[in-house]
Amino acid sequence: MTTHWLPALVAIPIAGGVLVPTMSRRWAPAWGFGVLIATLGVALFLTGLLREDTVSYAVGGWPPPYGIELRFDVLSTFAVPIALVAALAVPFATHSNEPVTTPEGVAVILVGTGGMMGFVVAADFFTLFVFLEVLSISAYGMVAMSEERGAGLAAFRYLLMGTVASIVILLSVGLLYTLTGSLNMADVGQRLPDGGLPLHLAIGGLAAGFLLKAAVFPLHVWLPDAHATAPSAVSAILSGLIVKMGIIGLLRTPGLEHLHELLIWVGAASLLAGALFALVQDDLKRMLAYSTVSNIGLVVLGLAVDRTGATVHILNHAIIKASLFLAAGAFIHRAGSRRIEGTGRSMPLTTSAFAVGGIAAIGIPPTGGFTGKWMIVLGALEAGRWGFAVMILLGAVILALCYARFVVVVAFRPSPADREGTSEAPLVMLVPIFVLAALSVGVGIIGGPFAAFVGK
Amino acid sequence: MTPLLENLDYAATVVLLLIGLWTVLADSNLLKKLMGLNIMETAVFAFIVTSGMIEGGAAPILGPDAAPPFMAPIPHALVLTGIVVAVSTTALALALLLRVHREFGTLEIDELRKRW
Amino acid sequence: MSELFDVVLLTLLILTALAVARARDLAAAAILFAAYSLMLCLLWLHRGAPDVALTEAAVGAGVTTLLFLVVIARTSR
Amino acid sequence: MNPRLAAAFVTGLAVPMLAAMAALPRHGSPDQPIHTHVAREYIESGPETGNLVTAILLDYRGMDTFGEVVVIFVGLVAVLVLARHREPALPAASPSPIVAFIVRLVTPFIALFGFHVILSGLEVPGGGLQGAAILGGLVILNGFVFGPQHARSLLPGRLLPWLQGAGPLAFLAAGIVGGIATGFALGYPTHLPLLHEAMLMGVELGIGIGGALIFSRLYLALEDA
Amino acid sequence: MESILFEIVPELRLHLRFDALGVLFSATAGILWLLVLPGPRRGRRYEALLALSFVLTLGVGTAGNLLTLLMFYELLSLAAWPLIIHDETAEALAAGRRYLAYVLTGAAMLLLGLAVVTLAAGDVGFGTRVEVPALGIVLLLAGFSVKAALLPVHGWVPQAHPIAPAPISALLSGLMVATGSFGMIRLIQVMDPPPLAILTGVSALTVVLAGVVATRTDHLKRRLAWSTISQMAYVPLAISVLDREALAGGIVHITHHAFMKGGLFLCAGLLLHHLGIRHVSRMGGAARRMPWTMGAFTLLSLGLIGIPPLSGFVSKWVIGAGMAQAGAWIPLTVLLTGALLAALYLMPIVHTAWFDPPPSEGPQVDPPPPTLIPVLAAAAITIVLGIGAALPGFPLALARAAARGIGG
Repeated sequence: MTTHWLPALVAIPIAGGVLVPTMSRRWAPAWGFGVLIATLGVALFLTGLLREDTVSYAVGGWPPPYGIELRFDVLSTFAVPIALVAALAVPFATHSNEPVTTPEGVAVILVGTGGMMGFVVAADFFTLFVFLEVLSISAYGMVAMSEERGAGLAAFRYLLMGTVASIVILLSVGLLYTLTGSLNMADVGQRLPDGGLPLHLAIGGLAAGFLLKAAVFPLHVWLPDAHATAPSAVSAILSGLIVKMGIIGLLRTPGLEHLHELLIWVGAASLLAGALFALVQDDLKRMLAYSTVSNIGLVVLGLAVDRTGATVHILNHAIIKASLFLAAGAFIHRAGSRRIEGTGRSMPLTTSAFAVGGIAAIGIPPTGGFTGKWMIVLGALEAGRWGFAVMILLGAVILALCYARFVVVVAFRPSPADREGTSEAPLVMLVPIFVLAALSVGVGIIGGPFAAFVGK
Repeated sequence: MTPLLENLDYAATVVLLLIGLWTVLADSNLLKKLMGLNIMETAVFAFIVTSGMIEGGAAPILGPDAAPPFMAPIPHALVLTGIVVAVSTTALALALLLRVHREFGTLEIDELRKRW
Repeated sequence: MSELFDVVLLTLLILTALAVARARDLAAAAILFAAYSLMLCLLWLHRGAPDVALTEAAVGAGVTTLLFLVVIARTSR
Repeated sequence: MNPRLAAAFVTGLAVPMLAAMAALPRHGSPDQPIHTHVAREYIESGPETGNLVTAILLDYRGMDTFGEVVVIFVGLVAVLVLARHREPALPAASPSPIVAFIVRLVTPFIALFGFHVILSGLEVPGGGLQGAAILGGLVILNGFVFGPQHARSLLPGRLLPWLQGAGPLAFLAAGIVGGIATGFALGYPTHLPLLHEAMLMGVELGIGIGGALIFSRLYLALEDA
Repeated sequence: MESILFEIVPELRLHLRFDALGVLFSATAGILWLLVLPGPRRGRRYEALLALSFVLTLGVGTAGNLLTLLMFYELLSLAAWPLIIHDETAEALAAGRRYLAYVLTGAAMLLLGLAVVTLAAGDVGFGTRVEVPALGIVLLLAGFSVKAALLPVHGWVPQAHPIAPAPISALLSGLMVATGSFGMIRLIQVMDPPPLAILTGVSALTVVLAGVVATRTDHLKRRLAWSTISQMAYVPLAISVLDREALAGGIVHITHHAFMKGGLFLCAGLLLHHLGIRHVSRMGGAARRMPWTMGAFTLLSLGLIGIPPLSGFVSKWVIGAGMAQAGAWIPLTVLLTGALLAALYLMPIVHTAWFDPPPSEGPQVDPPPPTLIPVLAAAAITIVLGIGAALPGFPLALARAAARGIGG
């Protein structure tokens, strides 16, 4: 089936982003929010269409493999959380004084969202690379939006490592093109030679590049500084969405089964390392960043044992991690600085949303985090990989202690004397937090049918 | 090793790529790292362009006197897009470097590690 | 496939890249980088890729190097 | 990472990569997949005359070029987000009269050449982006010689935010018009040659002007970041 | 009567089901929660979480399959954590961390066990028996024993009880620990467990050692905490005997123990609140100052020891009869030593409270009615359940009905 809404999914946010700089600072966030809600509508419509049949679109009228094909398949349903989190992040940021809601800031977010849309629907390796660059550059820009000293350096290190990854990915795409003569994913998949060093170099290169973009241990060193110094609204986009693009790229890599053994070990290492690093952090946003590394590790491990479980987990985790970062942002906003001890006392709603998000991040049954984790544990057991199943649960225990520690810091420590007057977060911050927290539980409750839909 | 002599062009691009990678990893100045990054990018573009070459091939410009065999045109289109991607990443990186310099006063890593 | 001219150009290219990597002074490195881009442009011109050569010259040697020089000027003062 | 360790890592990496390169199909051999699969289709059934690369850039793989134009736009916007600190640009040293004269003399010709490259992209090597780089380089040259304020005066004033997005906007227009004319976004209608030419020309101009303004603003943003 | 709810994971659905065991457990939870409600106001957060924990305990009671049971079980542990560290002292926070570490590791073991079981038998409902690999059952039993506070993993109980506010300690002892045993009973309801020598040994050891440590602990709440560990170990002991009558005794013991230990903790809370007494050694003459409270305390202690007319005796008698019937002599001796130890660590408290001279004369300071009534009610319930044990509809009857449903 083909529909004009598929290219529109990519065009709307980009058009919105291109037009934003012509507006005044007052109207930019409202315009951004409107464009993103429209994109969310298109994404939901396309997901509805997907139930009957995969939606594919030949750009320019040239049928694949000659022209570029856009394809809306199960992985592309990631467009829904992308549009949702981005749409909620823009109003959330109107309160922070950081330049997130200047016309240029909103343009970066909108074009970044467009880049992500293009990335998830591209069915052509080079188009995938180009939109990967669009979302990466907007990600580097997002990190640099913070007024904090050192944000520039964190953004530069992220850019350096991210671009090296992109270079390796482009080299691999070039190699695949040399080996198969075509760039269309399905076509390349069929024409792949069945072995040979160039093929392994290409697949290894793609995997390594995407693993770095997904901040999997040991290639994660850029993530903590970048996500901690970025403004909170933007950290939600970075940690919830942009890190997942690496995983979606990995899922698009042909011939991944050659690397299953590697993925299992790298995933398990990232799972444990992320959790242990998170345990020793004393800053909330750095802890959340390392918790992302841990959950991404779980997903990479899941890729090798139960692909559907991994896909379900990144979809749920996007919403969960976004709500956690927004809650953290609300605490920091009310505390006026990164020292957020005791701010939760006068912010019961935000604290409870943070607690629900924490429970979901750990993966306790009714919440979204459990569905994916459960399927991956089952997959690991079926594959006879007992050690890894135990590691997944151990990681969850460590993460639980991390989140508990910060619930204590936020809600059980006395707040310093000078900050008596803190009150609940403003409504424009609370609504996004609660929408995302409610969704992270709602997604969990419909876990079964949702996994069946993803597994189709 | 004889096939390597035939694919000398590919080998050259790999050498360029590795020189760039070495600069990115080893150089202590952030601006030099950025130059290393650009060298890596141009190396990959060189690889893609040479992969499209054909013996005695003419430029993919169809005209009255142009005769086949032609170079594969797709690599050229890819590299054109790649170069633009490279320049925009570099421009953003340079802007970030200016901010780093304004905040820390230096672009040398050893100094930066001390001051941050 | 590679005649003598190409081989010479390739080796020169690699030598320039090494020069850029080794150069300590930033301005010198930027100028060497421009030379590197122009040499790449020459290689592609000779190998029958005019579009790419023109782009590499205009964007690589032109805009990128100029931006490098601007930043070097602003950070050295 | 200290240089020796990096050198060891890089040489370690060299061995498998060079081996892989050796294992690739012989360089330049006509029967390798690149020449026998998609490329042959373009060469044989493609347009009879004109620059095949630009045809691919705009027609066959229009989405890539759309992405490319969006990339430089997002690069600019990200830099502008950063360049919020309006430090006064350093006053340019007054240029020697010879340089000033030559640049003032040459500028219009380079501008003309730039536009020529933009518009002639369909027939001869060149195209929107190459022209944009030339025009951008020209503005930067004037900035170097006469100072950023002079370079800014070369750019349009109120229309700048609109024109800097000319690239993506041109593609969006081509997408919609192509969608209506051929049923597929970014499709160039072969049955309406006049519209076909006009669309191609319009997109090339969009990329060229948009690109030139973006390169110039990137330079100006770096000047007073 | 049961209802199948959402399918939260492929092929596994949430499943609520009312059966004898579930009704008994939920009723006990309901009544104990009523006893615990009155008392000084402790802020919105406390009340909200108290209500949430109550709902979750009901969920544990009415869970229809293993997944739902584990879900409510884990959520209950997490909801109880902020209640335990309610006083926000450094000591409380440390105890809270220890509690979380224990409980979360237990939850991890349970989840692994659930995965193994689901792989073998799909959705494990509590209606039909299933064939399951031994590893799965061992993992599940180990997971439940963390909260049932069997010996190696009991560490969190003696630390969490003293620092938690009195009503929470009452709930912790009365019900939270009981959910562990409740889980074990649900397990053997559908799976035929592997040779239970380990379970018998561990629970026997727990009964004896915990009892001995209780006799030597001076801190009143900590002594009661050790007493909970010892008393609640009766249930796994009864399970391991695999006799229907002993199992019924174990089930009814959960209910009786909940009211008795809950009442005792409430008394301890009143003593601390009105007389500032924390340690048994300083309880001399407390009865003269607070006759009603100490009266209830004494009666509850007697019930706990197992003196005939009270409910404690009933549950021990039924368990003993079951063990004798199954010829399990060692568990029977352990049962009796447990009762003896109970006397050893409860009677001295009663003795010092009534007969030792009070350190300083003072007016009678019995607590105002709203906080006194729960304690007296607990004592009354102990008496009523004791005397009316054989009546239909009483816990014993329900327990026997539940035990009949369980094979083995």
